[in-house]
Amino acid sequence: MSTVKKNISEVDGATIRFAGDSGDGMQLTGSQFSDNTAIFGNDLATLPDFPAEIRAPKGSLAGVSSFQLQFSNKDIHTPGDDLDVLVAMNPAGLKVHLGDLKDNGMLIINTANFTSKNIKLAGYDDNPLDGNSLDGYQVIKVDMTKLVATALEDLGLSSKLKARSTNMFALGLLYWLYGRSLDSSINFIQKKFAKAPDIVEANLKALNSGYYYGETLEVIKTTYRVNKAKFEKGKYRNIMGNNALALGLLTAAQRSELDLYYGGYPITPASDILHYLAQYKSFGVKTFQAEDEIAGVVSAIGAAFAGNLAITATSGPGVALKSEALGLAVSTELPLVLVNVQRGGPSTGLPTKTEQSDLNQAIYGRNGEAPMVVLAAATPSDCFIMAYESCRIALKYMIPVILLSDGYIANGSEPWKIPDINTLPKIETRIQKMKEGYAPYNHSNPDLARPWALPGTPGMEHRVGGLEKWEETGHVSYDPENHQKMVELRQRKVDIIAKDIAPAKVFGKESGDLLVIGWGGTHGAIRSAVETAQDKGMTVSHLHLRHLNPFPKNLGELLVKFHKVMIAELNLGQLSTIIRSKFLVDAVSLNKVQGKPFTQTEVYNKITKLVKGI
Amino acid sequence: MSTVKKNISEVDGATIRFAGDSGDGMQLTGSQFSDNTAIFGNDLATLPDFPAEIRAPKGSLAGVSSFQLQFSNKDIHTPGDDLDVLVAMNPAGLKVHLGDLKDNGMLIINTANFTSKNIKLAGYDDNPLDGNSLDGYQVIKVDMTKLVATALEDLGLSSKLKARSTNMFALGLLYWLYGRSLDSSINFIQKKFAKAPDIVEANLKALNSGYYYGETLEVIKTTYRVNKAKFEKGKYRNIMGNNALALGLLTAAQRSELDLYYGGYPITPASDILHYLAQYKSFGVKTFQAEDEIAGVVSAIGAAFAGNLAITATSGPGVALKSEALGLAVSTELPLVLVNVQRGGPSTGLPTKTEQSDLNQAIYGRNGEAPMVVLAAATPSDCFIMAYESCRIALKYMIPVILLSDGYIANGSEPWKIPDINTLPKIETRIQKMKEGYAPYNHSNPDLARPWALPGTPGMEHRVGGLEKWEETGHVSYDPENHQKMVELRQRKVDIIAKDIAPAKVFGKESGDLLVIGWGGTHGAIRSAVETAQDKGMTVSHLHLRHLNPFPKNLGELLVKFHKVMIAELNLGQLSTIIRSKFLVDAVSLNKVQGKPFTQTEVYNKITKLVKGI
Amino acid sequence: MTIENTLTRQDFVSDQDVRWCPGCGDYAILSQVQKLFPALGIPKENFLIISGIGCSSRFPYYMDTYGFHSIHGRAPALASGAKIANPDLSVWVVTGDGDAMSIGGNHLIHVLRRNIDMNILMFNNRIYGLTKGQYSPTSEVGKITKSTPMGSLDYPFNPPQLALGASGTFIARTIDREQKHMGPILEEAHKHKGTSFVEIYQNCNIFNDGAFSDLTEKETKAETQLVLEQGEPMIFGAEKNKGLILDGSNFKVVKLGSHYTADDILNHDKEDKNLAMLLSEITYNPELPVPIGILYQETKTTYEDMMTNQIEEAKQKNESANLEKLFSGTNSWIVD
Amino acid sequence: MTIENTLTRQDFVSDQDVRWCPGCGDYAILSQVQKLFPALGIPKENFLIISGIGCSSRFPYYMDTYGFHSIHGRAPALASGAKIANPDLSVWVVTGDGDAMSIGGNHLIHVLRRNIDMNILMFNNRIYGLTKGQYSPTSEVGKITKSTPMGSLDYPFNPPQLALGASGTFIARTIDREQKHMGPILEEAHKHKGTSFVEIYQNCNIFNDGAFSDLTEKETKAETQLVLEQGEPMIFGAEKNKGLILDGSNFKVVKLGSHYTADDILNHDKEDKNLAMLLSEITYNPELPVPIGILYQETKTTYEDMMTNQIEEAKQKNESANLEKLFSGTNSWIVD
Ligand SMILES: Cc1ncc(C[n+]2csc(CCOP(=O)(O)OP(=O)(O)O)c2C)c(N)n1
Ligand SMILES: Cc1ncc(C[n+]2csc(CCOP(=O)(O)OP(=O)(O)O)c2C)c(N)n1
Ligand code: SF4
Ligand code: SF4
Ligand SMILES: [Mg+2]
Ligand SMILES: [Mg+2]
Repeated sequence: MSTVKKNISEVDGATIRFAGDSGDGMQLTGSQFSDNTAIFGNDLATLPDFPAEIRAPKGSLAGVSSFQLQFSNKDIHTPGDDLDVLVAMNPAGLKVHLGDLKDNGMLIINTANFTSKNIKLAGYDDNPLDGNSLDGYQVIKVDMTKLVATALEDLGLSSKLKARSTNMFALGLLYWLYGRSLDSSINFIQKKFAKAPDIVEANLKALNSGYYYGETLEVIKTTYRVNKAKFEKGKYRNIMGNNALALGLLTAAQRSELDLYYGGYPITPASDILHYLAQYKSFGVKTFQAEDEIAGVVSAIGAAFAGNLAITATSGPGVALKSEALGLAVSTELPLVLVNVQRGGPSTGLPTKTEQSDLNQAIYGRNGEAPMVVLAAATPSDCFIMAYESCRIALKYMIPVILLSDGYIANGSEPWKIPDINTLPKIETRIQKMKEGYAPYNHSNPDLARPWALPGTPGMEHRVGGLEKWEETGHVSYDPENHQKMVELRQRKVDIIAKDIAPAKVFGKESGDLLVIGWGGTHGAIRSAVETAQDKGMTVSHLHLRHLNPFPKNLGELLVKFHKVMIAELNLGQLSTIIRSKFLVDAVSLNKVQGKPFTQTEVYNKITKLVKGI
Repeated sequence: MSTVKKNISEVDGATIRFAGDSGDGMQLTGSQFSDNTAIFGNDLATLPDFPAEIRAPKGSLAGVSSFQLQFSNKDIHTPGDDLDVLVAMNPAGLKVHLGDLKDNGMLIINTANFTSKNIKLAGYDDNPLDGNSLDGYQVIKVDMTKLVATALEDLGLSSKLKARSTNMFALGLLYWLYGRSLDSSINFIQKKFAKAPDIVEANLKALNSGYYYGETLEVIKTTYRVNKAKFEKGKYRNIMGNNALALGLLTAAQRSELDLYYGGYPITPASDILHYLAQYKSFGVKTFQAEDEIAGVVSAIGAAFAGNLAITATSGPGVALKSEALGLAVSTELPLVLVNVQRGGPSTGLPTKTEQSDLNQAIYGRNGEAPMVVLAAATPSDCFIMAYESCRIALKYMIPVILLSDGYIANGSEPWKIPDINTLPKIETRIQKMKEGYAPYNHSNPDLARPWALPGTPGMEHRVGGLEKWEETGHVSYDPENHQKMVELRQRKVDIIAKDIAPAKVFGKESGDLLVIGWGGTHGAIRSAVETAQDKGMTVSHLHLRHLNPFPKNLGELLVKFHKVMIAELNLGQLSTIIRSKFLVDAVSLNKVQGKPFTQTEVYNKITKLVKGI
Repeated sequence: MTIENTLTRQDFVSDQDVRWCPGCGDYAILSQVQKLFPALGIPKENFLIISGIGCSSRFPYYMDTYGFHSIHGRAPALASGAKIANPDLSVWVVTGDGDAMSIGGNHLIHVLRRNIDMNILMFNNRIYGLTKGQYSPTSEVGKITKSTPMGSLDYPFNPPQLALGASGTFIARTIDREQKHMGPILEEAHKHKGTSFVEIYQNCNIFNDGAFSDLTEKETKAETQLVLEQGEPMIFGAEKNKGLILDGSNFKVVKLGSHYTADDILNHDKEDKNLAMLLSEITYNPELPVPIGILYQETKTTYEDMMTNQIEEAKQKNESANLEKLFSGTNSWIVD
Repeated sequence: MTIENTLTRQDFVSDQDVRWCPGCGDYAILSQVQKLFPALGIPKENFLIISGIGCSSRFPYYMDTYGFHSIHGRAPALASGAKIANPDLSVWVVTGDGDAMSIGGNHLIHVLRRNIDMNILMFNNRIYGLTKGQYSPTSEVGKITKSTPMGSLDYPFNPPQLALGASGTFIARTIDREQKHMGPILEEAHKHKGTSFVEIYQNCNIFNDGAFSDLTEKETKAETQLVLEQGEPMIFGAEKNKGLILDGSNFKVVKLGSHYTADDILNHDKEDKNLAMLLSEITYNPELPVPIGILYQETKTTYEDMMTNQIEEAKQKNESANLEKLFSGTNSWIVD
């Protein structure tokens, strides 16, 4: 095979997607490309997407698994809308994803899987590779499976095992297309399969043959280069939201010199938090896989009473089960962090898809007046910061905190500037060791935090519980005035935290035609859309809320400086309801409930409409 | 003993309260007086109040149990604010309740219990019967215990058993004071203790001696008469809210020709609903005391799928536990009625006290977009109507419904005009028996109800579940657009019901200075206060909401016709948040969170302030 | 209720694609159930299959009858309500080791004590499949999984023993790969009036492959399986030359031959609860074979039959269940 | 951890009024616990008493040490977290038959299998006290209560049997009225490393008065109680003239005298699980006496000890548990 001379084109960025059957290893391929891209120095954002089944029927539309990433030499915020390159490993992958490929975009196809059975399973009448339905794209048809089989001829592996390396071929081809080094993946393969040298060899050969295949490929005339993005100086890594979140919790435990206790029950997409924390045993982390979500949170409340930094993580259905116990945490004023990695609802809903529809539940979903602090992380790396912030607030104020994440940022990744631990805010605790002046429900400090007297401390024996209690003594009380006082106190405990959180800051001008408000994982799409709108001269600003209860103190002032307010969220308007009620502004909603993040185009279009409508 | 001639004074009404130790039988005494009053023909409203303990320490403040009622020859709505008569059976009862007695009100005291131990337990330094702290009241000191002991001398009962009849003495005395016949209580005693003739005799003797003691009592110069109130023609009984609620459910089952299935777990103050329903076995009612609240509601969902009218009842903590399953009911679009008899929160809170703080939970307390229909009963007898209405909506629209009641109306009672069953609205069900045109998630009818195809029906085999599903077929679907469609459909299913509920009607003028909005068990206090304000010439109207989701269609129009809107509720402003958000009106809140209903004075005072403030 | 057997296996195959991993043990169980149902003489519309959440719990979608894929752990409670609401249904619960014994443990033990007539098939793969491989309450101590990188710390439940402790009335065990054994066991479970608990060892070839290979591999299974047959001696081994005897209150394996004959070997009696307890105890003991078959069966009136009787009795006592009378209570009055 | 015994009973009496009904069996248990704690050589601040909801669950308020009155059914889970968080605490769970076996059944069986070191005292009055008298999962069939005016339909749990089925490692029973019996049992429960489950029959004189009167009345109790003593023959009766033998795998009562002597009678061995199973079975059998004492005890490493070991091991392997290293992962890069 002779190599073919190519043009090299410098571009600002690209959006690519790998799509194939659940068994085709697309998640691995995508995350390999992401790590490589991160190390190379681009900014990037990723969007993995996979079915709720472990393995949906092979070749079926339901079984398609995909991984998208955008990378750029600029600061970017989303995994991108339309695709520059789509890798389709089978007909179902093509069917599901072709619609997102740009006109004249590159379509790389593993022809080996275009059997008549697969074609039928994907719902095509005829082979889409025949006919002209793919005109308008740069179609690269490669029988990857066969090429891999040939490359691995000498290895004594079954043909099934050989075929398993096909994804590495695709990865190699893409590395070639973007002029990348293979090193990061070579390292990875060597480590991952260390115990099976023949598998290492198979994967490396497949990877290489994909790379070199590119050089011989005549149809691709141009390869691309995306230069490094400008990052602040520092050490970076590519990180997924759940990983960052687990590290944030651990860091808070280390900084507060408390043992971290995690009690929880596995549930998609939160389970990885447990998996990560379970790896941190050398830091003294205790993970307890409980019998259910209730035991998870209740055991954490027990651990909090006993003096650990207590954490539980789950997703919406699990929060529902925990809601009775959350009331107990509110009533006993114990520090506790509950993480909700949101997924599509209601009920079991769309377990592997993203959504922001548990905000109401976080704010209102308990019996009685049971206010809780609610925070939300904006991006994968922000999960670190907000996890740390959640622990800080819980410990300083002796209060339970809900941290909202979502499936999109939990599994998505981006470059993370590794923080200097010493620059993180200090974490205060309320541990009291001196008997003097001790009363279990003494709230006389300005933070309204009651003392944390840990079992084992002499002289501070006391009882807590879920019945109403006298202020100060904590004894059970059915007194009417005291109840009113305590209900108001618990509300004030939340409200008062507003003084201790960063004021809201708009991105863009401080006044103008339109303020777009968002929260949680939609940060990237909204920011990108607002940037575009600003570039086009619209006076639009973006306000991203990471503290949802209490709101930053200045929120009300900011709102009134804009002609219109739009609230964009992946639900039917939950933040909107709260803001409307609180500030009586006629905010317009942009809602989407499709198990998918906003595209920046969707947000941009709505912005345009509203701004033009003035 | 010679009888003393008294004056008889006709009054419009009276508010009386019996107060004593938990063991003193105050609840029985109060309900006997209520039944007697009802049969006599007064309008009345009651307010029982008892500790969370079965028996709190004898003589302690925590152990005080009381029963208040107002009765009148007019239409009344509350158990009254200030007391005309307070019966205090012990020092603790005096201590807790004296503050509510009107100036110059009558204070009847059982001196026997004013031992130095009890006086100390009640927190008095000295015997309050000595000194002048009771000046300003008409104090009637009676050694009831001794008088009863004397009256029962001939009976071979232990002195402990004799003392148990003391409450009947007090009852007899009050009957005398208001010129009542003893018949209803004589009947009651004879039935209740039919198996213990000596106890019957003891109680009857005590009752009689109380009555005749009145006649000999010199200090009481005047007795009172409260004439019958004007009621519509018909058959009446006195009824408690939980009893009315159970009857409403049963009636709906009978009218819809479905078996009633109740799955639930005991919890104060909802347990009585289970107790009542368990007595209706002869109507084919099936009650299942489950292992917990989750099993209670989930078994009801199973029963709904299998074709029963499925009910579960609980209080706030139980709703929290049920919230995951409620999402399943929303997703499977099955008819289900959940009753929440609210109590003081958060957490275990004030289990025997009333509150309205679970509205947020009812509206918002589930993961995902999981809208439910929410209704609220206004008075004890309205529990019948709203229970029936809840079933009607659930069955007609194939939708789960939450019915809110509260401890106050659940245990309170009032005269109930027994309805003619045939005049109640018809109940439609969606049972489908013909295979033609059947699809499990067909929503083509204008009510957006899917068909109810019951297991056992040939040809309509189908599967339901909590995963998102295709419209029509009900098959599992992860399709983005379909998800959006289904989320919106489930919201519309709730919204559309607005067309089928009574429009909101204001009490008073249709426009004016102030509209007072309330919901649930505060109806009476608000209505009374508004009546008073109207009598005093203020243009204030009252709007009571029984449908909270969806709201009556005309709510928005009504609001804007008033200069001010005030929302009164026993929480920190939950309905207020919703109305502010939905209609962007700057509603003012009147909130109280003390485990007690509003007094009409509290509401009236706030009205005056707002009206004068214009 | 019974009809002529015109139904075939195909009548119970739904139009939904089966979404388990290739090679998953669940397929074999599905196939057995689809084979059994048409043979039971029950109209197809009278079956109701209820599941929780898990790979196993996808089961109802693949059966063409009434089905309910509920929420995690709650299937026994949902089935209780459905059966009480309509006792004519043949109710089947399909659940996993996590669904039934972790989050759903309480409902499981309560339905067992109540003896509501239903058949609970617990697919025990000793792992959480659907959430991609955490240990379950039936995983052995020290299990390395995603959530226990250094090995799990919890002692596992012994499912038949837990069921016995909860007063279950039908307790059996079978294995995905033992199709011939499974069929009759499922049929007996169906016939049993009351709650039938069937533990089915099921291989999850993705996250816990080979968990039961000792019991299923040709080379070993004769030595490791103790196939219980009512009234028969507990003999096993490729050469049928080993048997169980009682040594005090513990089992001991003996060789048949010079010292012991078949007559010395303990006979299985599924109605002997104490024997069942002994049998349930040997699940995790590597020295002893693993019993499969019906460990225990007991006849007890079902909950729903008692309820029906009570309702009948109430109706008879109170012949004219009269709403108006109930409304009036004992203290009504007339205003006219 | 142990200190000189300077504590007295009074040190554990809190300043809160006890709010149980006069005559309630709970008083006797409180009194025993207040007597026991100062004798254990543990500093007062190292006790932690955790309860759920119910009359019994008011217990922590009356003890002057650390306490947590949690929510209904969840005490074992809360206690698990507290004990894992601080293994130095002496953790006691106080719960009722409804709290532990109805809503809390799942947590109970899971803590039992995990063997976390705590002492669970279940006050079994066979009724829901606090909610004013509904039947509980330990009420006998046919019980007339507020929620079952025609009698309850559910077969009750047999608590020790359920605990055994859940792999409990210490299972005992005692009676509120048997103060001399209760004290030592509670002390043994305390000494046991692992989860100790103690069922305490407790009279609710308001809603289920006399539920255990056969067992507590002077006239009958010698005939109805079987007081288990380790290694001793199972003899009972006012004249100590009755004993238990095994008939197949069932108990039989025999008279001592001509036919049988004490030597023929079964000796109690609390380490014999199969015997414990047989003993647990006779709870509701009117022909046989009710066993009280330690039915079963087994030595097994506790969950929290295993966890401590794992953490130690991890720390040793990874001596410098270094956050920065962890942050960097395997694929970091430097921008400068
Ligand atoms: C309330 C709730 N918690 C957690 C989950 C996540 N979840 C789904 S299935 C499952 C466990 C599955 O294990 P098992 O029951 O053994 O079934 P298998 O997949 O092994 O067949 C878990 C934890 C959920 N769906 N709902
Ligand atoms: C979530 C929840 N459900 C129900 C209740 C009501 N409740 C309180 S105690 C109790 C049962 C008490 O019975 P038991 O545990 O036997 O304790 P006892 O009062 O008999 O000591 C119930 C049902 C509650 N407090 N919380
Ligand atoms: S993950 Fe395991 S149990 Fe689930 S379908 Fe795959 S093989 Fe079966
Ligand atoms: S109700 Fe029963 S258990 Fe509760 S305090 Fe009274 S006697 Fe004791
Ligand atoms: Mg499993
Ligand atoms: Mg009890």
